[in-house]
Amino acid sequence: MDWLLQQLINGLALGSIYALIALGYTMVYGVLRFINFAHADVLMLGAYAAYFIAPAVSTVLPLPSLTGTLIIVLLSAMICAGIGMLIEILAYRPLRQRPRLTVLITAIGVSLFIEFTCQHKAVFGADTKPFPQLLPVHDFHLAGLVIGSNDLVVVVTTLLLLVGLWFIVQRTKMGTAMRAVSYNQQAAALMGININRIISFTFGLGSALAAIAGILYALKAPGIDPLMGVQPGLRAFIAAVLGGIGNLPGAALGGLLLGLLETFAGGISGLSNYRDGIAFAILILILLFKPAGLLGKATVEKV
Amino acid sequence: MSQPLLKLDQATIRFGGLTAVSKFNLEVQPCELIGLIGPNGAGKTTAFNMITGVYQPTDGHIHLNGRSIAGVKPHDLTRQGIARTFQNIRLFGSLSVIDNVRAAMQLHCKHGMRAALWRGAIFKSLEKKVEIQAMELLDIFSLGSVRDEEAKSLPYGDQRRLEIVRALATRPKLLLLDEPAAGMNPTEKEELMHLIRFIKDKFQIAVMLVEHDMTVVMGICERIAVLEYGIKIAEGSPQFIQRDPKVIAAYLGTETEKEEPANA
Amino acid sequence: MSSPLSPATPTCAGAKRWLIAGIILAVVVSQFSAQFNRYHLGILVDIGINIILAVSLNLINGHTGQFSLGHAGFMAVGGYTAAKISLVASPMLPPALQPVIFLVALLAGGGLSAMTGLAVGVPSLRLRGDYLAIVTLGFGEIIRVVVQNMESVGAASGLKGIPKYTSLGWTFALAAITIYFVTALVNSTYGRGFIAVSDDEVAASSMGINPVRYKVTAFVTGAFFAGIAGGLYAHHKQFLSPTGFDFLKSIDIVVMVILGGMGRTAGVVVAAILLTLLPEVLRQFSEYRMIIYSLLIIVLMMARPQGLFTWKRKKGGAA
Amino acid sequence: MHRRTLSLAAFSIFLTAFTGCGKSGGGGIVIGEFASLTGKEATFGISSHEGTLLAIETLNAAGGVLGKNIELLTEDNQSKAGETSNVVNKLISKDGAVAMLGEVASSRSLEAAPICQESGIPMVSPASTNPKVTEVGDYIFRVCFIDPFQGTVMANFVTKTLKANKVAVFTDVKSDYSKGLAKFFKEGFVKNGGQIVAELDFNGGDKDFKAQLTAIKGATPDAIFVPGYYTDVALIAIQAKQLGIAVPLCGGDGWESQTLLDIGKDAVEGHYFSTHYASDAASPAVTAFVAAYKKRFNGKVPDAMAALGYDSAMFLVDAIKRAGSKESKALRDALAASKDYEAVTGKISINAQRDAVKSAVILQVKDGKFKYLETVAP
Repeated sequence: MDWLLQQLINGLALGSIYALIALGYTMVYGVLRFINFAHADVLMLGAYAAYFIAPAVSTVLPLPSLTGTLIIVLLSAMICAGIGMLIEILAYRPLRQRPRLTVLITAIGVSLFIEFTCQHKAVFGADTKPFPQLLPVHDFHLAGLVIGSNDLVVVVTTLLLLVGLWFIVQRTKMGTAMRAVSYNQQAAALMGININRIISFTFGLGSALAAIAGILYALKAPGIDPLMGVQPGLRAFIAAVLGGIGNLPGAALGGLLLGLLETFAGGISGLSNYRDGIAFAILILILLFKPAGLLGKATVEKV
Repeated sequence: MSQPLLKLDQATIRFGGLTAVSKFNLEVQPCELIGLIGPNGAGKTTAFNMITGVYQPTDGHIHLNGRSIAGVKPHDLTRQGIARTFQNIRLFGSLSVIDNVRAAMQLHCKHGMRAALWRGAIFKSLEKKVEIQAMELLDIFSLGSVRDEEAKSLPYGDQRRLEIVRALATRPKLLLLDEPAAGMNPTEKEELMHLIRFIKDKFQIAVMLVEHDMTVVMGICERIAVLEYGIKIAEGSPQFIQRDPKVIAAYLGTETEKEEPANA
Repeated sequence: MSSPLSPATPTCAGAKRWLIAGIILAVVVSQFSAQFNRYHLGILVDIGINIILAVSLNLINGHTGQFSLGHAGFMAVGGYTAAKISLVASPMLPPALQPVIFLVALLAGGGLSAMTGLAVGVPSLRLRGDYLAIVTLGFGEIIRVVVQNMESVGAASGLKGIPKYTSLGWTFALAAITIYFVTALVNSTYGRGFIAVSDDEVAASSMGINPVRYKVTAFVTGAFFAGIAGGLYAHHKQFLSPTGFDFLKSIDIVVMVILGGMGRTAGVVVAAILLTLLPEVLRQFSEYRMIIYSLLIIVLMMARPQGLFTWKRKKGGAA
Repeated sequence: MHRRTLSLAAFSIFLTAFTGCGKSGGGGIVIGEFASLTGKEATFGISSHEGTLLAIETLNAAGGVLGKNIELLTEDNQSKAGETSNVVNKLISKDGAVAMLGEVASSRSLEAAPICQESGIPMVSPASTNPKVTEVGDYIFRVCFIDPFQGTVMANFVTKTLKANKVAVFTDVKSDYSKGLAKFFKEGFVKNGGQIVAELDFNGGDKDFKAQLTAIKGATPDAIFVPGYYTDVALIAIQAKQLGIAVPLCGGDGWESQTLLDIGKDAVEGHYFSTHYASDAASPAVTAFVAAYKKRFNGKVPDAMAALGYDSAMFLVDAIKRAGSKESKALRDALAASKDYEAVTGKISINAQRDAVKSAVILQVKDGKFKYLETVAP
C-alpha cells in the first residue's frame, strides 16, 4: 500500500513537470498550429540561464532561499521569453504564410542549431554541469511515505501556472486576442488585432513557461547539459497530444497521466526496461479511441 | 413510372441536439433534373452529404436503384453511380486538369497497380484510351486547351466546370451539383444553365441541383423540392413552387428579395 | 527540365529503359569499386541507402500527403531481420550462394517491414496531421525499444559481425528499382489516386477513390523499401545498434523529403544526395559543422520553402 | 537564372570539398581518433579525447616517435550510430591513419572494428569494456579491463567486504556497457551465494528514477549495484537518498568523474565503485599525469576516461617505438607482444584475446573525494 502511494506521489511529481512543459507546447500550437520543436531547447536555456545567474544573485541574497530563487526564476524567464520572441521573429515570422511543414522543419533546424551551438565548448560545452541548490530542501516523511519539498514546489507551481495561464487566455484582452488569432488569423487581423504582437507575446509566454519548467526540472535532477531538454520535451509533446493539442487543461491532464503511467511501469521489474515505449503505447491506444486526444474536440470536416 | 433511381425514405440526420434534416422523403427518377432549394442553413448540403455517404442518416433509409446505401462508403457509392461537386470547389489542386479527370476515371480502369508497375503494352494502350476519353470529356466542356495546367491555377469558372467534368468522368447515373452557380455573373449563369441541360441530355443522367440562384433553378429544373429548417415544405414543378405560399414565406422572411421578381 | 526521374507525361515513356540502364550502370560501376577510396565508397553507399529511404518516405509523406515520422522504425525491422538471416544462413551455405542469401535476406527484411507497415498503417489511418505524426513516431520508438530488449539480436549491445554484402551495385540497383517503383506507381491513372488523396481526401472518396486503400498501399510500399534500405544498411555498416534507429533518424529522412519538395521524386533524390554529402563536406569545419548544418536547414527552408529543387511543373507530371 | 547560379556555386563547393584537399601526412605519423565529442555521450568522449590529446602533445614535445612528429586527427561521431564507420573510413582511406584510437562506448567501437580489421589498421580502444569488441579480429586491442573481470571484482567486493546477501541491480538498459557489467556482476554474486532481490532498468539520460528506486526500496536490499555512467548515477544517488534508501550503492568505472561529486554532493557519500586507477594514488606516474592534465585543461581533474584516453595513446606510441616502424603488421605484432607496460592506470599486459590484463581498484566516496580502498589483481 505504501508502495502504491509512494509511486502515486512520484508519478504526480514527474507528471507535473511534463504538464508544465506541455503547456508551452500546447499554447504555441493553439495559436500558430505548429509544433515548436525548439521549445525543449528553450527549456534547456532556461536552466542554463539560472545556472549562470545564480552565482551573481547569491552575492546579494544568500542561496538557498525563496526570494533568491524567485529572482533567478524571474530573470531566467525574462531571458528565455526574449530568446523565444527572437526565434519567432527570425525563424518563424518570415514563414508565416508558408505551409506548416516548412515551419516544422525550420523548427527542427532551430532546435538542432541551439543544441549544437550550446554543445560547442565556447558556449556551454557538452559536459554535464552541477546545478546549484536554489531552494532549501526538506523531505517530509509521513508514515513511510516520502515527499520531497522540490516535488511539492513542482506540483504547486504547475497548478498556479495552469490557473494563471487559463486566466490570461480566458479573461484578459490579450487572451481574447490570442484566441481570435488561433481561430482565424486573417479575420483577427481585419478586426484590428496586431497579429505579430500577439504571436510574439505567445512565444514569449511559452518560452517563459519553458524556462520555469527547465529550472524546476534542474532542481529535481541537478545535472544540466545541452541535451537535457530532448527527452522531457518529447514526453511533454506526447502529453500535449494525449490531452488534445491546443487545449490547456488537456496538456496538464496528459502530462499527469503520462507521468503516472511511466512511474507505475517503471516500478515493475521486467517492465521498467520498456518504459520508453510504454508512453507511446498508451498514447497510441488512446488516440485510436479518441483521435483528437482526451480533451480535444473532434473537428468534423465541413464538406 | 419505373423504379426510382434514388429514394429517400424518412431520411433524418441529427448532430447532437440539432436535427439538420428531418424525415426527408424524395424520389429521383432516372434522367430527371431536380432542384433542391431552401434558405441558408436549411439542410440542403447536409442532404447531399447523406446521399453521397459522407454522413450516415440517423434515421430513415436511402435507396439507390432499390438498394439501401446504409453504411456504404462514399467511394463505393460513386462506384454505384452517384457523383457530386462541392459547394466550395474541391479539385485536386496540385494535379493537372487532365489528371483530375484521370483520377476520377481510375474507378472504371481495369488496370491497377500491377499494370502500372509492369508498364507493358496493354498498360500503354489502356492509358492511351483513358487519356483519349479524358480529352473527349474535356473538349466537350472546352477545357482541352488547358489540359496540362495545374487545376488550382485555373480561373474560377473553369474550376467549376472542371469539377463537373471530373464528376462526369466517374460515369454517374445521378449527378449532384452543390451550388454550381455560386459566384458567377449573369452571362456565366446563362452558360451554366445550357451546360446542365446539355449534360442531362448528352449523358442521359439524372441531375440534382442545390442552388440559391432562383434564375438557374427555375430556369432548368423539372421538379423542385424546398427545405426549410431541415423539413421539406414543398415539392413540385417550378410554377407550382413559385406560387406556394409557404415557400414565399420562407424566402421572403429570410432570403434576398431581389431574386424573386427576377424569375417571376 | 525533364529529367529521367520526372517523366514529362504520366505514361512515363521509356521508364523501364531508364530502370534497366540504371541497374546496368550500377553493376558496371560496382566492378570498379575497388578503385574507389574506401571512404568515398562508403559515402556513396550511404547516399544510395538514403535515396531509397527518402524516395520511399516520399510516397507516404509526399505523394499521399500523410505525415509519417516512423521511417527509422521500418528501417530497423528490415535491417535486423536481414542481418539475422544472413548471420544464420551464411555459415551454413557455400560462399557462391552469397548473392542469393543476401537477396533473400533483403526481401525478408522488406517483407517483414511491410507487414509492420500494414500493422502501423491500418490503425493510424483515422488520424491526421500531427496526430498521425506522433503515432508513427511512437511506433518507431516502440520498435526501437523492443529491439533494445531482444537478446536474440544483441539487445543494447547491438548485432555484430554482419557479413559485408552491400556493394555499390546492390545499393544503386535497388535505389534505381525504388525510384522506378514509386515513379511508375504514381505516374499512372491508378497512381493519380495517391495525389488525389493527398490533395483532398473527401473529394477523392467522392470520385470513387478509396482513401484507406491508397494510404495503406503507400504505408506498406514505403515500409517495404525502408526495410530493404535497412537491410542494405546492416550489411554495409556490419553492425547494428538500436540507438541508430531513434526518431532523430526518422527526422533526417523527413528533412530530405521536405527539402527535396514533397512529392517530387527527382528533388528528393537530389536532397538525399546533398544531405548525405553535406555533413561530410562540413567535416573540415569540425566542431562547427553541425551548427552550420542546422543553420543551412533553416536558411534553405526560408529561401526555398517548396523544396530545393521544385520547379514549376510544365506538363503536370507529379514525379 | 539566379537559381542556377546558386546551385552551380553550391555544387562546385561540394566538389572541391569532397574530392580535394586530402590532408597530406606532412611527413608525420598520422594517428586517427574517433570520439563522441557532441551528442548524448559527449561528456565521456571529450574526457577521453583530452587525455589522448595530452598524450600526443607530451610525446611531440619530447620529439615525437621514430624521429617524426605525431599527427593526431580526431573526428567526431556525434554519439550517433552509423556515423563512426564513415569517420573511420575517412581517417584510414583519406587521411592515411596508420593506427586508430577509440572509443569509450563499446557499440561504436564495434562499428569501427570491422573496418580497421579489414583495412589492417591496428585499433586501440581506451575504454570499451565489452568483451565482444576485441573478438572482431587480431588488429583490435584495448587498454582497459573487460566487463567479466570488473563484474566479478565488484561481486566479490560486495559479498566479502560489504557482507551483503541481498542485492538489487539497477541497469541502464540503453547501454551495452551497463547491461554487460550487470550480467557479469549477477553471475559472480550468485556464485558467491548472494541473492538478487530486485532487477530494474532505466534508460540512460533519464532524470527521474524514483519509480524504480521505490520498487528497489521495497525489496530491502543490503546494497544496490548501479552499473551506469556518472551523470545518471549522481541523480540516482540523490533520489535514492530522498527516498530514504540508506544502503550503499556500488558501481563500475563509469562512475569515475569529478562530475559525480559535483552533482551528487553528499548524496554519493559512502558509495563504492571499481575503476582503473586512483588519482589519489601515490604512484609518481599518476601524480605527474594528474598535474599535467590539470595544467593543460584549466584545473580539471582527470577522470578514468581521460586517464584511459591518455594511456591508449601512450601505449600505442610505445608499440610504434618498439616496432620501429609504422607498418601495420609490425605494429600489430608489437601491440600484441606488449607486456607489463607501465601506464597511468596500471600495468598493462596484452593477452591472447588482445585484452589488457590489469588490476582494478576499488574506490569509495569519502568527504567529497574518491578514496582508494584496495587493488584487485586479475
